[in-house]
Amino acid sequence: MKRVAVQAGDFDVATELAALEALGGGGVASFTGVVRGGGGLVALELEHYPAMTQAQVDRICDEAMARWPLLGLSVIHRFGRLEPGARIVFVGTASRHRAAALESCAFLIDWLKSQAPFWKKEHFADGAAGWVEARAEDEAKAKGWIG
Amino acid sequence: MKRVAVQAGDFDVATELAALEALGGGGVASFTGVVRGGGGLVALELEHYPAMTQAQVDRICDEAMARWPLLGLSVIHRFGRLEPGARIVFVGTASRHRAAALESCAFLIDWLKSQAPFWKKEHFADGAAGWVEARAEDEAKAKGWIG
Amino acid sequence: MLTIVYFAWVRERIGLDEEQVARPDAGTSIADLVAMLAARGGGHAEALGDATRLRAALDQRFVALDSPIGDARELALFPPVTGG
Amino acid sequence: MLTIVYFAWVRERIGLDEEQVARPDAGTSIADLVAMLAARGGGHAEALGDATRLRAALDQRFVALDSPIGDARELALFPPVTGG
Repeated sequence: MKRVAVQAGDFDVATELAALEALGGGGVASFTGVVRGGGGLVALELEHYPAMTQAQVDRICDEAMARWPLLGLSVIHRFGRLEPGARIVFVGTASRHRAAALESCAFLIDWLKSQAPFWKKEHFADGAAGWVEARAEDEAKAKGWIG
Repeated sequence: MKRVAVQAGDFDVATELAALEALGGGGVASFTGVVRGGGGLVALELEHYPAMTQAQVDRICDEAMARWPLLGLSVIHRFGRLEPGARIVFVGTASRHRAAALESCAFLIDWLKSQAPFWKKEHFADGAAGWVEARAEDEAKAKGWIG
Repeated sequence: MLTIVYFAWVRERIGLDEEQVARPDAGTSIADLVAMLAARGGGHAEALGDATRLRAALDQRFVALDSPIGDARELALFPPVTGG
Repeated sequence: MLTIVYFAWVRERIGLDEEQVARPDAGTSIADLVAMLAARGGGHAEALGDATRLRAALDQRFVALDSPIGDARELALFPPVTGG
Protein backbone atom coordinates (compact mmCIF):
# COMPACT_ATOMS: atom_id res chain seq x y z
CA MET A 1 0.00 0.00 0.00
CA LYS A 2 1.35 3.39 -0.99
CA ARG A 3 -0.80 6.44 -0.45
CA VAL A 4 0.51 9.87 -1.42
CA ALA A 5 -1.64 12.98 -1.21
CA VAL A 6 -0.79 16.65 -1.69
CA GLN A 7 -3.94 18.53 -0.82
CA ALA A 8 -5.39 21.75 0.59
CA GLY A 9 -7.86 20.03 2.90
CA ASP A 10 -7.35 18.45 6.30
CA PHE A 11 -7.03 14.70 6.73
CA ASP A 12 -8.09 12.18 9.34
CA VAL A 13 -5.13 10.63 11.13
CA ALA A 14 -7.26 7.80 12.56
CA THR A 15 -8.35 6.73 9.07
CA GLU A 16 -4.75 6.68 7.84
CA LEU A 17 -3.54 4.71 10.85
CA ALA A 18 -6.41 2.22 10.64
CA ALA A 19 -5.50 1.46 7.01
CA LEU A 20 -1.87 0.89 8.03
CA GLU A 21 -2.82 -1.26 11.04
CA ALA A 22 -5.04 -3.38 8.79
CA LEU A 23 -2.02 -4.44 6.71
CA GLY A 24 -1.18 -6.94 9.44
CA GLY A 25 2.44 -5.96 9.88
CA GLY A 26 2.24 -5.56 13.61
CA GLY A 27 3.96 -2.18 13.78
CA VAL A 28 2.75 1.23 12.65
CA ALA A 29 4.79 4.40 13.13
CA SER A 30 3.61 7.92 12.41
CA PHE A 31 4.63 11.52 12.52
CA THR A 32 2.17 14.41 12.36
CA GLY A 33 3.29 18.00 11.91
CA VAL A 34 1.04 20.74 13.27
CA VAL A 35 1.26 24.53 12.81
CA ARG A 36 2.85 26.00 15.93
CA GLY A 37 1.35 29.21 17.26
CA GLY A 38 3.01 31.88 19.36
CA GLY A 39 4.79 35.13 18.53
CA GLY A 40 1.59 36.58 17.10
CA LEU A 41 1.39 34.06 14.27
CA VAL A 42 -2.07 34.01 12.74
CA ALA A 43 -1.46 31.74 9.77
CA LEU A 44 1.07 29.84 7.76
CA GLU A 45 0.78 29.93 3.99
CA LEU A 46 2.23 26.91 2.21
CA GLU A 47 3.18 27.30 -1.42
CA HIS A 48 4.35 24.36 -3.50
CA TYR A 49 5.46 23.44 -7.01
CA PRO A 50 2.51 21.36 -8.18
CA ALA A 51 4.18 19.91 -11.27
CA MET A 52 6.96 18.59 -9.07
CA THR A 53 5.49 17.79 -5.66
CA GLN A 54 3.41 14.69 -6.25
CA ALA A 55 6.05 13.05 -8.47
CA GLN A 56 8.85 13.80 -6.01
CA VAL A 57 6.93 12.56 -2.97
CA ASP A 58 5.97 9.48 -4.93
CA ARG A 59 9.59 8.83 -5.82
CA ILE A 60 10.84 9.18 -2.23
CA CYS A 61 8.10 6.82 -1.07
CA ASP A 62 9.34 4.23 -3.57
CA GLU A 63 12.85 4.77 -2.22
CA ALA A 64 11.65 4.18 1.36
CA MET A 65 9.85 1.02 0.29
CA ALA A 66 13.01 -0.23 -1.41
CA ARG A 67 15.19 0.57 1.58
CA TRP A 68 13.00 -0.82 4.39
CA PRO A 69 10.72 -3.89 4.49
CA LEU A 70 7.48 -1.90 4.58
CA LEU A 71 3.99 -3.24 4.07
CA GLY A 72 2.67 0.20 3.41
CA LEU A 73 3.04 3.91 3.86
CA SER A 74 0.92 6.99 3.75
CA VAL A 75 2.23 10.51 3.15
CA ILE A 76 0.00 13.57 3.16
CA HIS A 77 1.19 17.15 2.78
CA ARG A 78 -1.16 20.11 2.80
CA PHE A 79 -0.75 23.45 1.05
CA GLY A 80 -2.54 26.78 1.27
CA ARG A 81 -3.41 28.84 4.35
CA LEU A 82 -3.19 26.98 7.67
CA GLU A 83 -3.87 28.36 11.13
CA PRO A 84 -2.08 27.42 14.37
CA GLY A 85 -3.15 23.97 15.48
CA ALA A 86 -3.86 22.79 11.94
CA ARG A 87 -2.14 19.64 10.71
CA ILE A 88 0.38 20.28 7.90
CA VAL A 89 1.92 16.91 7.21
CA PHE A 90 1.48 13.24 8.04
CA VAL A 91 3.75 10.25 7.51
CA GLY A 92 2.65 6.76 8.48
CA THR A 93 4.53 3.52 7.88
CA ALA A 94 3.70 -0.13 8.54
CA SER A 95 6.15 -2.98 8.90
CA ARG A 96 6.71 -6.29 10.65
CA HIS A 97 9.80 -4.66 12.14
CA ARG A 98 9.35 -1.72 14.48
CA ALA A 99 12.79 -0.30 13.64
CA ALA A 100 11.90 -0.32 9.93
CA ALA A 101 8.62 1.47 10.62
CA LEU A 102 10.25 4.09 12.84
CA GLU A 103 13.35 4.68 10.72
CA SER A 104 11.45 4.98 7.45
CA CYS A 105 9.04 7.39 9.12
CA ALA A 106 11.98 9.55 10.26
CA PHE A 107 13.54 9.33 6.79
CA LEU A 108 10.34 10.47 5.08
CA ILE A 109 9.64 13.39 7.40
CA ASP A 110 13.26 14.53 7.17
CA TRP A 111 12.98 14.43 3.39
CA LEU A 112 9.67 16.31 3.37
CA LYS A 113 11.11 18.97 5.67
CA SER A 114 14.26 19.47 3.65
CA GLN A 115 13.72 18.36 0.06
CA ALA A 116 10.07 18.57 -0.88
CA PRO A 117 9.25 21.67 -2.95
CA PHE A 118 7.22 23.52 -0.32
CA TRP A 119 7.74 27.01 1.04
CA LYS A 120 6.21 28.48 4.17
CA LYS A 121 5.22 32.09 4.71
CA GLU A 122 4.31 33.31 8.18
CA HIS A 123 1.53 35.87 8.68
CA PHE A 124 1.42 37.77 11.95
CA ALA A 125 -1.35 39.58 13.82
CA ASP A 126 0.26 42.99 13.18
CA GLY A 127 0.04 42.45 9.43
CA ALA A 128 3.72 41.55 9.00
CA ALA A 129 4.56 38.51 6.91
CA GLY A 130 7.75 36.74 5.96
CA TRP A 131 9.06 33.61 4.33
CA VAL A 132 10.53 31.01 6.67
CA GLU A 133 14.26 30.55 6.14
CA ALA A 134 15.55 27.03 5.53
CA ARG A 135 17.62 25.67 8.38
CA ALA A 136 21.13 24.69 7.34
CA GLU A 137 20.67 21.61 9.54
CA ASP A 138 17.76 20.43 7.40
CA GLU A 139 19.66 20.88 4.15
CA ALA A 140 22.62 18.96 5.60
CA LYS A 141 20.43 16.18 6.98
CA ALA A 142 18.72 15.65 3.64
CA LYS A 143 22.05 15.30 1.89
CA GLY A 144 23.14 12.70 4.42
CA TRP A 145 20.07 10.59 3.82
CA ILE A 146 19.84 10.95 0.09
CA GLY A 147 23.55 10.37 -0.46
CA MET B 1 1.48 15.87 29.95
CA LYS B 2 2.32 12.32 30.92
CA ARG B 3 -0.27 9.63 30.41
CA VAL B 4 0.52 6.03 31.36
CA ALA B 5 -2.08 3.28 31.18
CA VAL B 6 -1.78 -0.48 31.65
CA GLN B 7 -5.20 -1.85 30.84
CA ALA B 8 -7.13 -4.81 29.47
CA GLY B 9 -9.37 -2.74 27.20
CA ASP B 10 -8.68 -1.24 23.80
CA PHE B 11 -7.80 2.42 23.35
CA ASP B 12 -8.52 5.09 20.77
CA VAL B 13 -5.40 6.17 18.92
CA ALA B 14 -7.10 9.29 17.53
CA THR B 15 -7.95 10.50 21.05
CA GLU B 16 -4.37 10.00 22.20
CA LEU B 17 -2.93 11.77 19.16
CA ALA B 18 -5.39 14.66 19.42
CA ALA B 19 -4.30 15.28 23.04
CA LEU B 20 -0.65 15.30 21.95
CA GLU B 21 -1.31 17.57 18.95
CA ALA B 22 -3.15 20.00 21.24
CA LEU B 23 0.03 20.59 23.26
CA GLY B 24 1.19 22.96 20.52
CA GLY B 25 4.61 21.43 20.01
CA GLY B 26 4.29 21.07 16.28
CA GLY B 27 5.47 17.46 16.08
CA VAL B 28 3.79 14.28 17.24
CA ALA B 29 5.32 10.83 16.73
CA SER B 30 3.63 7.54 17.47
CA PHE B 31 4.09 3.82 17.35
CA THR B 32 1.23 1.33 17.55
CA GLY B 33 1.80 -2.39 17.98
CA VAL B 34 -0.86 -4.73 16.66
CA VAL B 35 -1.22 -8.53 17.11
CA ARG B 36 0.08 -10.21 13.97
CA GLY B 37 -1.92 -13.15 12.66
CA GLY B 38 -0.71 -16.02 10.52
CA GLY B 39 0.58 -19.52 11.32
CA GLY B 40 -2.78 -20.45 12.80
CA LEU B 41 -2.55 -17.94 15.64
CA VAL B 42 -5.95 -17.38 17.22
CA ALA B 43 -4.94 -15.23 20.19
CA LEU B 44 -2.11 -13.75 22.14
CA GLU B 45 -2.34 -13.80 25.92
CA LEU B 46 -0.43 -11.05 27.68
CA GLU B 47 0.53 -11.59 31.29
CA HIS B 48 2.16 -8.86 33.35
CA TYR B 49 3.46 -8.14 36.83
CA PRO B 50 0.88 -5.65 38.06
CA ALA B 51 2.81 -4.47 41.12
CA MET B 52 5.72 -3.58 38.87
CA THR B 53 4.33 -2.55 35.49
CA GLN B 54 2.75 0.82 36.12
CA ALA B 55 5.64 2.05 38.29
CA GLN B 56 8.26 0.89 35.78
CA VAL B 57 6.50 2.41 32.78
CA ASP B 58 6.06 5.59 34.76
CA ARG B 59 9.76 5.69 35.59
CA ILE B 60 10.85 5.15 31.98
CA CYS B 61 8.48 7.91 30.87
CA ASP B 62 10.15 10.27 33.33
CA GLU B 63 13.51 9.22 31.93
CA ALA B 64 12.34 9.98 28.37
CA MET B 65 11.06 13.39 29.47
CA ALA B 66 14.40 14.14 31.12
CA ARG B 67 16.38 13.02 28.08
CA TRP B 68 14.38 14.74 25.32
CA PRO B 69 12.59 18.12 25.25
CA LEU B 70 9.08 16.63 25.22
CA LEU B 71 5.84 18.49 25.79
CA GLY B 72 4.02 15.28 26.49
CA LEU B 73 3.82 11.57 26.03
CA SER B 74 1.27 8.83 26.18
CA VAL B 75 2.05 5.16 26.75
CA ILE B 76 -0.61 2.47 26.78
CA HIS B 77 0.02 -1.26 27.14
CA ARG B 78 -2.75 -3.83 27.14
CA PHE B 79 -2.82 -7.19 28.90
CA GLY B 80 -5.11 -10.22 28.71
CA ARG B 81 -6.33 -12.11 25.64
CA LEU B 82 -5.90 -10.28 22.33
CA GLU B 83 -6.84 -11.54 18.88
CA PRO B 84 -4.99 -10.86 15.61
CA GLY B 85 -5.54 -7.28 14.52
CA ALA B 86 -6.00 -6.02 18.09
CA ARG B 87 -3.80 -3.18 19.29
CA ILE B 88 -1.34 -4.20 22.04
CA VAL B 89 0.70 -1.11 22.71
CA PHE B 90 0.80 2.59 21.88
CA VAL B 91 3.51 5.19 22.37
CA GLY B 92 2.93 8.81 21.42
CA THR B 93 5.28 11.74 21.98
CA ALA B 94 5.00 15.47 21.33
CA SER B 95 7.85 17.92 20.93
CA ARG B 96 8.86 21.11 19.16
CA HIS B 97 11.66 19.03 17.60
CA ARG B 98 10.72 16.20 15.28
CA ALA B 99 13.92 14.28 16.05
CA ALA B 100 13.11 14.42 19.78
CA ALA B 101 9.58 13.14 19.16
CA LEU B 102 10.77 10.31 16.91
CA GLU B 103 13.78 9.26 18.98
CA SER B 104 11.91 9.25 22.28
CA CYS B 105 9.13 7.23 20.65
CA ALA B 106 11.70 4.66 19.46
CA PHE B 107 13.33 4.63 22.90
CA LEU B 108 10.03 3.98 24.67
CA ILE B 109 8.85 1.21 22.37
CA ASP B 110 12.28 -0.47 22.53
CA TRP B 111 12.08 -0.34 26.30
CA LEU B 112 8.53 -1.70 26.40
CA LYS B 113 9.51 -4.54 24.06
CA SER B 114 12.58 -5.52 26.01
CA GLN B 115 12.28 -4.34 29.62
CA ALA B 116 8.66 -4.00 30.62
CA PRO B 117 7.41 -6.94 32.72
CA PHE B 118 5.07 -8.45 30.11
CA TRP B 119 5.03 -11.98 28.74
CA LYS B 120 3.24 -13.19 25.63
CA LYS B 121 1.70 -16.60 25.11
CA GLU B 122 0.55 -17.67 21.66
CA HIS B 123 -2.60 -19.76 21.22
CA PHE B 124 -3.05 -21.63 17.94
CA ALA B 125 -6.09 -22.98 16.12
CA ASP B 126 -5.00 -26.60 16.74
CA GLY B 127 -5.05 -26.03 20.49
CA ALA B 128 -1.29 -25.71 20.86
CA ALA B 129 0.05 -22.84 22.94
CA GLY B 130 3.49 -21.58 23.81
CA TRP B 131 5.27 -18.67 25.41
CA VAL B 132 7.09 -16.31 23.06
CA GLU B 133 10.86 -16.43 23.51
CA ALA B 134 12.67 -13.14 24.08
CA ARG B 135 14.86 -12.09 21.19
CA ALA B 136 18.51 -11.65 22.14
CA GLU B 137 18.47 -8.54 19.95
CA ASP B 138 15.81 -6.94 22.15
CA GLU B 139 17.69 -7.67 25.35
CA ALA B 140 20.87 -6.21 23.84
CA LYS B 141 19.10 -3.13 22.49
CA ALA B 142 17.56 -2.34 25.85
CA LYS B 143 20.93 -2.51 27.54
CA GLY B 144 22.35 -0.09 24.98
CA TRP B 145 19.64 2.46 25.63
CA ILE B 146 19.42 2.11 29.38
CA GLY B 147 23.19 2.19 29.86
CA MET C 1 8.85 -15.00 55.35
CA LEU C 2 9.65 -14.03 51.78
CA THR C 3 6.98 -13.82 49.09
CA ILE C 4 7.97 -15.29 45.73
CA VAL C 5 5.86 -14.48 42.68
CA TYR C 6 6.10 -16.38 39.41
CA PHE C 7 5.17 -15.39 35.87
CA ALA C 8 4.67 -16.97 32.45
CA TRP C 9 6.01 -20.52 32.06
CA VAL C 10 7.74 -20.36 35.44
CA ARG C 11 4.31 -19.86 37.02
CA GLU C 12 2.74 -22.58 34.87
CA ARG C 13 5.40 -25.19 35.60
CA ILE C 14 5.36 -24.55 39.34
CA GLY C 15 1.57 -24.39 39.32
CA LEU C 16 1.48 -21.39 41.65
CA ASP C 17 1.17 -17.62 41.19
CA GLU C 18 3.04 -17.04 44.39
CA GLU C 19 4.23 -18.72 47.55
CA GLN C 20 5.80 -17.87 50.90
CA VAL C 21 9.15 -19.34 51.88
CA ALA C 22 11.19 -19.08 55.04
CA ARG C 23 13.36 -15.98 54.75
CA PRO C 24 16.94 -16.99 53.90
CA ASP C 25 19.97 -15.21 55.35
CA ALA C 26 20.25 -11.72 53.90
CA GLY C 27 23.48 -12.64 52.12
CA THR C 28 21.86 -15.51 50.22
CA SER C 29 21.80 -14.76 46.49
CA ILE C 30 18.73 -15.21 44.33
CA ALA C 31 20.65 -17.92 42.45
CA ASP C 32 21.30 -19.81 45.70
CA LEU C 33 17.60 -19.64 46.62
CA VAL C 34 16.60 -20.73 43.10
CA ALA C 35 18.88 -23.77 43.44
CA MET C 36 17.32 -24.66 46.81
CA LEU C 37 13.81 -24.37 45.36
CA ALA C 38 14.75 -26.43 42.28
CA ALA C 39 16.04 -29.14 44.63
CA ARG C 40 12.42 -29.69 45.75
CA GLY C 41 11.95 -31.51 42.45
CA GLY C 42 8.65 -31.69 40.54
CA GLY C 43 7.36 -28.44 39.04
CA HIS C 44 9.98 -26.43 40.90
CA ALA C 45 12.78 -28.43 39.31
CA GLU C 46 11.15 -28.08 35.91
CA ALA C 47 10.71 -24.34 36.22
CA LEU C 48 13.88 -23.38 38.06
CA GLY C 49 16.38 -26.07 37.04
CA ASP C 50 18.09 -23.92 34.41
CA ALA C 51 18.82 -20.55 36.02
CA THR C 52 20.25 -19.13 32.77
CA ARG C 53 16.67 -19.00 31.45
CA LEU C 54 15.43 -16.94 34.41
CA ARG C 55 15.29 -13.27 35.22
CA ALA C 56 14.45 -11.76 38.61
CA ALA C 57 13.16 -8.70 40.39
CA LEU C 58 13.44 -7.77 44.07
CA ASP C 59 10.65 -5.54 45.36
CA GLN C 60 9.66 -4.79 41.74
CA ARG C 61 13.13 -3.85 40.51
CA PHE C 62 15.01 -5.96 37.97
CA VAL C 63 18.20 -7.36 39.48
CA ALA C 64 20.87 -9.86 38.45
CA LEU C 65 20.48 -13.42 39.73
CA ASP C 66 23.66 -13.16 41.78
CA SER C 67 22.19 -10.29 43.84
CA PRO C 68 21.75 -10.93 47.57
CA ILE C 69 18.12 -11.10 48.67
CA GLY C 70 18.83 -8.75 51.57
CA ASP C 71 15.68 -7.52 53.26
CA ALA C 72 13.48 -7.58 50.17
CA ARG C 73 9.84 -8.46 50.77
CA GLU C 74 9.03 -9.79 47.32
CA LEU C 75 11.10 -11.80 44.88
CA ALA C 76 9.80 -12.31 41.35
CA LEU C 77 11.08 -15.07 39.05
CA PHE C 78 10.20 -15.17 35.38
CA PRO C 79 11.55 -15.74 31.87
CA PRO C 80 13.01 -12.83 29.86
CA VAL C 81 10.21 -10.37 29.18
CA THR C 82 8.44 -10.27 25.80
CA GLY C 83 6.22 -7.21 26.00
CA GLY C 84 5.20 -4.67 23.40
CA MET D 1 11.53 29.41 -25.69
CA LEU D 2 12.23 28.33 -22.11
CA THR D 3 9.59 28.55 -19.37
CA ILE D 4 10.86 29.82 -16.04
CA VAL D 5 8.69 29.35 -12.94
CA TYR D 6 9.28 31.19 -9.69
CA PHE D 7 8.28 30.37 -6.13
CA ALA D 8 8.08 32.02 -2.69
CA TRP D 9 9.94 35.32 -2.36
CA VAL D 10 11.57 34.89 -5.76
CA ARG D 11 8.07 34.92 -7.27
CA GLU D 12 6.97 37.85 -5.11
CA ARG D 13 9.98 40.04 -5.90
CA ILE D 14 9.79 39.40 -9.62
CA GLY D 15 6.03 39.81 -9.55
CA LEU D 16 5.44 36.86 -11.87
CA ASP D 17 4.57 33.19 -11.37
CA GLU D 18 6.27 32.32 -14.63
CA GLU D 19 7.65 33.80 -17.81
CA GLN D 20 9.00 32.71 -21.18
CA VAL D 21 12.53 33.65 -22.22
CA ALA D 22 14.47 33.09 -25.42
CA ARG D 23 16.15 29.71 -25.16
CA PRO D 24 19.84 30.17 -24.37
CA ASP D 25 22.56 27.94 -25.87
CA ALA D 26 22.32 24.43 -24.41
CA GLY D 27 25.68 24.87 -22.69
CA THR D 28 24.55 27.95 -20.76
CA SER D 29 24.43 27.22 -17.04
CA ILE D 30 21.51 28.14 -14.83
CA ALA D 31 23.84 30.53 -12.97
CA ASP D 32 24.71 32.29 -16.24
CA LEU D 33 21.03 32.69 -17.10
CA VAL D 34 20.25 33.92 -13.57
CA ALA D 35 22.97 36.57 -13.95
CA MET D 36 21.50 37.68 -17.30
CA LEU D 37 18.01 37.92 -15.79
CA ALA D 38 19.29 39.82 -12.74
CA ALA D 39 20.95 42.32 -15.11
CA ARG D 40 17.44 43.41 -16.18
CA GLY D 41 17.30 45.28 -12.87
CA GLY D 42 14.10 45.95 -10.89
CA GLY D 43 12.37 42.92 -9.37
CA HIS D 44 14.61 40.55 -11.27
CA ALA D 45 17.72 42.11 -9.73
CA GLU D 46 16.10 42.01 -6.29
CA ALA D 47 15.10 38.37 -6.61
CA LEU D 48 18.05 36.95 -8.48
CA GLY D 49 20.95 39.23 -7.51
CA ASP D 50 22.36 36.85 -4.91
CA ALA D 51 22.54 33.40 -6.53
CA THR D 52 23.80 31.79 -3.30
CA ARG D 53 20.26 32.20 -1.92
CA LEU D 54 18.68 30.36 -4.85
CA ARG D 55 17.95 26.76 -5.65
CA ALA D 56 16.84 25.38 -9.01
CA ALA D 57 15.06 22.54 -10.75
CA LEU D 58 15.13 21.58 -14.43
CA ASP D 59 12.02 19.80 -15.67
CA GLN D 60 10.98 19.19 -12.03
CA ARG D 61 14.31 17.75 -10.88
CA PHE D 62 16.53 19.54 -8.37
CA VAL D 63 19.88 20.46 -9.94
CA ALA D 64 22.91 22.53 -8.95
CA LEU D 65 23.05 26.11 -10.25
CA ASP D 66 26.11 25.37 -12.36
CA SER D 67 24.19 22.76 -14.37
CA PRO D 68 23.78 23.45 -18.10
CA ILE D 69 20.20 24.17 -19.14
CA GLY D 70 20.50 21.74 -22.05
CA ASP D 71 17.17 20.99 -23.68
CA ALA D 72 15.07 21.39 -20.55
CA ARG D 73 11.58 22.80 -21.10
CA GLU D 74 11.03 24.23 -17.62
CA LEU D 75 13.43 25.92 -15.24
CA ALA D 76 12.28 26.62 -11.68
CA LEU D 77 14.01 29.15 -9.42
CA PHE D 78 13.21 29.38 -5.72
CA PRO D 79 14.68 29.76 -2.24
CA PRO D 80 15.72 26.66 -0.25
CA VAL D 81 12.60 24.64 0.50
CA THR D 82 10.91 24.81 3.92
CA GLY D 83 8.25 22.12 3.78
CA GLY D 84 6.91 19.76 6.43
